[in-house]
Amino acid sequence: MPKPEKTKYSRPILEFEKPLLELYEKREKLAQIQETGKMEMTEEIKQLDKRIEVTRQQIFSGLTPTQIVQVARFIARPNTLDYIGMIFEDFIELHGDRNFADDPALVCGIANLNGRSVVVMGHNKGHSTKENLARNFGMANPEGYRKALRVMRLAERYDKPIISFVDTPGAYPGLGAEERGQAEAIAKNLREMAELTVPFVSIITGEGGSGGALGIAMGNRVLMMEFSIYSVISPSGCASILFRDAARADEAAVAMKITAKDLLELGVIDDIIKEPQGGAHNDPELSAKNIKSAILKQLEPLLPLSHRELIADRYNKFRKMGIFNE
Amino acid sequence: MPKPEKTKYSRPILEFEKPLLELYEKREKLAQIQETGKMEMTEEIKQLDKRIEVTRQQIFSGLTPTQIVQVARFIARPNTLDYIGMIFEDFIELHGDRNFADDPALVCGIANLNGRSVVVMGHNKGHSTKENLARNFGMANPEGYRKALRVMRLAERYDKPIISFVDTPGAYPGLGAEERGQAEAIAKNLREMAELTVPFVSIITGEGGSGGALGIAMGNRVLMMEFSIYSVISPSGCASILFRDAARADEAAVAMKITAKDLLELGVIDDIIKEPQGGAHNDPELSAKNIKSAILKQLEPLLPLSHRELIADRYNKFRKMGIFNE
Amino acid sequence: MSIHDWFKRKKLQKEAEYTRERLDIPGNLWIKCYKCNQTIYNKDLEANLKVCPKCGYHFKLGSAERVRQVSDNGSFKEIDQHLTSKDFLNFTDTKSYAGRIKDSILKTGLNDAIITGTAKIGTYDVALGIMDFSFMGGSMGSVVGEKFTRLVELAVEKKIPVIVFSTSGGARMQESIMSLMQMAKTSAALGRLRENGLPYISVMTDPTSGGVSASFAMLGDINIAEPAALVAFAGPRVIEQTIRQKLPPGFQRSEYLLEHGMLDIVCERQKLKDTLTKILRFFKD
Amino acid sequence: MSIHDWFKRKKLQKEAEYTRERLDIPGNLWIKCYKCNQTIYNKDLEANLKVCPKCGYHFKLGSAERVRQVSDNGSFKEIDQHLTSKDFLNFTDTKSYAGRIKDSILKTGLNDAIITGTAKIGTYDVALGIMDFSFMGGSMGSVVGEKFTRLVELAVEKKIPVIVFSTSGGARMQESIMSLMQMAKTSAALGRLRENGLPYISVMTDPTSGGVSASFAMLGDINIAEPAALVAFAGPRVIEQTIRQKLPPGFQRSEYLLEHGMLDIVCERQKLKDTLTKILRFFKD
Ligand SMILES: [Zn+2]
Ligand SMILES: [Zn+2]
Repeated sequence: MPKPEKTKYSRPILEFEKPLLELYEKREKLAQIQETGKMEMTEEIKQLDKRIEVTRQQIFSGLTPTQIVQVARFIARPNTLDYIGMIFEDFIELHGDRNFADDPALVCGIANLNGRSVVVMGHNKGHSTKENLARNFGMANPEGYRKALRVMRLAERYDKPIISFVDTPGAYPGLGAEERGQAEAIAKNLREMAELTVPFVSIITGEGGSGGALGIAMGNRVLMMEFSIYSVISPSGCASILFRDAARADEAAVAMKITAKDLLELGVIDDIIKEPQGGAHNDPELSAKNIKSAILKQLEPLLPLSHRELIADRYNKFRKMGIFNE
Repeated sequence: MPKPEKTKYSRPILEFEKPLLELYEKREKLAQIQETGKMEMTEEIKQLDKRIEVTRQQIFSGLTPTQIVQVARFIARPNTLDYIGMIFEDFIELHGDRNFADDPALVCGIANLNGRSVVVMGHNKGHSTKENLARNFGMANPEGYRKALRVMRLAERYDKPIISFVDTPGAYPGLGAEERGQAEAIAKNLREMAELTVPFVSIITGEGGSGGALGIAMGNRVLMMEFSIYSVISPSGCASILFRDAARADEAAVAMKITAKDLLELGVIDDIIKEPQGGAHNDPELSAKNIKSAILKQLEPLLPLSHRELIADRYNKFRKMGIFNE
Repeated sequence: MSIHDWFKRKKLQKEAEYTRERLDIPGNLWIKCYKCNQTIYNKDLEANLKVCPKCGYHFKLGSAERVRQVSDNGSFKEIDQHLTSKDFLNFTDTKSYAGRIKDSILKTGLNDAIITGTAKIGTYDVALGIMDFSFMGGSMGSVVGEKFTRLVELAVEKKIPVIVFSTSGGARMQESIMSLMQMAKTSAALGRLRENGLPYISVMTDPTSGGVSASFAMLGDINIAEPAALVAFAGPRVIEQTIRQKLPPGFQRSEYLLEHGMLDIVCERQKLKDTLTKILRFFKD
Repeated sequence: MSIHDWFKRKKLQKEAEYTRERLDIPGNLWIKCYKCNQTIYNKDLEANLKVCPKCGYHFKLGSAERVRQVSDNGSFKEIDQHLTSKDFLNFTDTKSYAGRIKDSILKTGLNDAIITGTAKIGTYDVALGIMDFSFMGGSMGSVVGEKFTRLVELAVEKKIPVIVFSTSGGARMQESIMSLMQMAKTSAALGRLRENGLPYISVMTDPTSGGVSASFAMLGDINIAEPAALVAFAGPRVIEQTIRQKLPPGFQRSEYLLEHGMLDIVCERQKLKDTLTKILRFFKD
C-alpha cells in the first residue's frame, strides 16, 4: 500500500497529471513557509487547494481510454491485499493448490465482512519492481487458478459467499504454465464457477486482462472500479495483431470498449464503483469504503437465494452475453 | 504378457522351482525326439508330465511366505494390462491427471465387462527391465493417484462400477513425488474412495505394497490372488527397521502375515482367487478367467445397492478394521 | 446472392484454396504433403481421410468433411445455421469487421466458425459441433458461443451426449469483451450438461488455442486430440517472447499434452470414429 | 499398578526424559536449545510455549502440554482413554510388541500415541485429538485409528469441528496390515465428517510422516503446520537411498510444503491458538 503522505496529495503522479505537478510543488512550498511560522499562508493554500481540485477534476472527467488504462495499471494503485486489509477483518491467507505450488500472484483466504464469514481471492500486483517480481506482476500460473478453485469449493462446502478481486494483465504465458495446463485450469474454473451454490461477487479493481481475469470473475454480480479496464486482449496486443502496428494502441483502446462505462453499456458488468478524486491511489481508504459498500449492496439480494437460484442467476447472467444476427 | 510357449510349461522359473528344471529339460528332449519321428515317446512324455505335475503341486502346496513373495513379484506374472486385455472388451486407456502428467505406472481406462460398462485402473509393472523402467516398476507418482481419482469420479458421474488391480512395491519414494504431494494424493484418494457412490471391487493381483497399494484399493470388496501379498512394508524393510537386520526378511515375512490366507483370516480381505497350478504366470488365461468370475460374483450383490448403501457398505467394511483392548 | 457477390465469392474462394493449404497444385488433382513433401493423388488423400499415407500428417479438415467422416451416413441435421455475426462495435482494423464477416461467408460458404446439429455416430445419437478454421481462423465470437451453448442445451433437452471438434486461433477480437464472455457462457453450459449427467467428449484438432482451449475444448469428460495438433493457451510465439528462448521440439503438440496429463487420448483420424463409438457405448451401457 | 511396575516406570520415565530431548541438564532447571545451543531457563521456555526465545526453534510438545496450550482452561474432556493396543500377531522383533506396549505405557503415562476428547478453543466447541511422539514414535496402530475415528464420529453426533494435531513416524509396524488399514478407516471417517458439512483442521507438528501424513494429517479443510516441521510421505533417508544424492536444504520442512502447495498456513506456536480461533469463527459465522 502506498504510504500515506503528509501532504494531501500522493506524490506518485501519472503522466497525464503533469499539469498538476507545478501546483503540487507550489502548495508544498507554501506549506513549508507556513510551518516556519514566518508568514501566514492559510488563505493562499486554501486557494491553491481549490485550484488543484478543479484542475484534477477537469483532467479526470475527460480521461481517454488510454489514460484510464494508465490509471488502472498504476503501480501506486491499491492492490488486492491492500483492499482486503481495509475491507475485511480477521483475514487469514490460505496458501497452495494442494497439488504443485502456492502462487503468490493470486491470493486467497478467509475473512470476515461485517460479521459474516466470506472467502476472498484476487490477483495481487506489487507496488515496486521487487514486489512485482515476487508476485509475477499479478499474472497467475495454473496453480493460482487451482488454488482459487480449491478455496471456492471450501466456500461452497461451508456455504460462505465469495468475493473476488480482479487485477491482472492476464494469465502468465510461460513455458511452465503451458506445461501444467493453463488452459485446463482456467477452463475448469469457468465451469465450476458457473455451478457454485454460494453468492459470488467479482470486482475488477484494476486491470481485467482476458482469460486470466475471467478465471476468477464469474460472479453473480460483476462490478468495475471507475478507472479499471476489462478486455479480451491488451490494447497494444490488439493493435499489433489486428492493426499490424503496436503503436496504434490508443486507437485500439478506444475501439475495444474496455472502460467501465463501455462495459456497463454493453451489459457485461452490473455496476460501477466510484473512485476518489484523482483515482483510487489518491485515497485508498475511501476507495476501499466504496468497494465495501458496493459488495454489501450486491450481496444482500443474493443471500436469501437457494443454491439452485444462485446457479440459475449466474447461468442466466452469462447466458445472455453475445450479440449476433438471428 | 509373457509370450505363450510351445511347450506346456512357461520357461521362466522361480528359484524354488529348481527341482522342476531337470524334469522340464528332460521333457523337452523327449519332445524333440518325438518330433523327429525317430522314436515314439508319447507314453514317456505322459509319465513325465504326471511327475512334473505332482512335483509342482508338492512345491506349491507348501510355499513359505518368502516363496509367495517371489511368486507375487515374479517378472513373468501377468500384469494389469495383461489382465485387462483378457477380462474386458473395448478397453480404452485414459491418460493423465489433467494437472501435471500421465503416470505410466498406474493405468486407467474404460472398458466393457460382460456387456456392462466399467472403469478400470491398476498399477502396471513391466515384464522386462526396459518395460519396468518405463513403468517405474509399478511405483506410482502422485500423478498416478490423481489420475485414478479422476477416473473414479468419472465412474461416479456416470454410475459405472470400478475395478482396481493392485500390484505395486509401493508409492514411489522420489524427490519429485514428495515435492508434488505423494502423501496428499494418497490421503485424498482414501477419503474419496470411501465416499464413492458406485460399486467398487479391488483385487490384489501381485504385490500390495503399503499406502501405494491402498491408494486404489478401498473397494467394497477386496480380493487377493492366491499367491499375492499385501503388507504395510516390505519384509526386508520390516526386517531392517524392526529386526535391525535386512537379512532377516524371511522371518519378517512370516511374522507380518502378508499372504492371502493370513489376510482372509484377519478379516482384511473378502476372498481368495485361486491361481493356476504353478502360479498365475503358468496359465495367464485361466488366471484371468478366475479373476473375471470373481469380479462378476462380487459385483452382483453390489449392483442393486443405492448410493447411500454403497457408501455405508464400504464405511462399515473399513470401520471394523482394528484389533485392540477396550 | 447478387451476381457481384457471386464473382467476389469465386475470387475469394480461389484465394482461400490457395492460402488454406498453400501447397495445392493447380487443378487440385495432386497435393503435396505439408510435412514430408510427398506428392499425393488428391483422391487417395480423400480416401485416406486426408491423412498423408506416407508420413501420417493430418491435413486440416473443413467442417463438412469432418461431418462426413465421423457421423453415420446422412445422419447429421444442422441447427441454428442462420445465426451470423454482427459488427456491434463498428470495429475496423485494417478492414471493417462487417466486411470481414461478409467476405468470410462468401469465401467459405459457412455462416460462422462452427456448425452444430444432431447426428448418429455408430448408431448412437449425439449433439455434434464442428469448428472450421477457414472461417476467420476458427475464432470464437458471439455466434460460436451461442451455437455451442444452444447445442449443449439441446443435448440436455434430448438427453444425448455432446461431441465437439475444436479448432481455433482464439477469441474473435473484433467482438472484444463479448468474445471473452463466450468462454464463460460455453463453460457454464457444460456445467449444466454435467449437472444433468450427460457426457461431453472434446476432440481437439490442429490448432486449438486461446479462448477456445481455455474453455470448452479442455472440458471434456474425455479429451481427445488428433496427432501433432497444436493445443495451447498462449501460442508458441507469445511464449517465446515471454521466456526469450526457443521452445523445445514438440512443445504444445498433442503428444506433449498427453504426457503432461491434459489429454486422455491422442487418436489418429482413422481410428477416431471407432474410438468415439466405443466411448459412446461406455456412457450408454 | 504393582510396586514392581512403579519402579520400572520411574526408571523408564527417567530414560525417556533423557532421550526425548537429549539435552536436558540434570535437575531440569536449564535446557539447551537443540538448534542454536542457547541455554534457556526451563521456566522461561515453558512460558514461551516451548519455543526457543532466541532462534524460534519449536521443541516437541507432549500431548498434555499441547492440550494446555491450545484449549481453553480446563475445558478438555478426554474420551476413550482406556483403549490400549493388543499384540494380536504375537509380534516379536528385538522385543515383543506386548512388552513394548507395556513399557511405553509405563514410560509415558499415556495409553497410546493419541489422546482425544472435547474441548473449547476460543469458546468454540471442538473435537480435539493430539498425538504424542513419545509413545512409540507416534506410530499409528489400531488404537490411534480407532480413537481418531471415534473422535470424528463424536463430532458428527455433536455437530462440532474436528482439530487434530499430528506427529508420527508412520505405521505401527508391529500391527502389520492392520496399521495400514487405519489409514483407510480414519480417512473414511473424514469423508463422513465432510458429508455432514463439518470442518476439519489438521495441524502437523514435527515430525509427521508415513501413514499418518498419507491419511488424516493431509486431509484438513485447512492444513496448518508448525515452523520447520518435517512433513513427509517417505522420510528423507528413504528418498536419499532412492535418488542416491543428498536432499536440498529445507526439503520436506513446513516452509517447503507451503511453497509446494500442500499447506495453507505455517503458523508459529505463539499465534496458533489465535489462528485456530479465527478459523473456527470463520466456520461458525
Ligand atoms: Zn506426408
Ligand atoms: Zn534456539
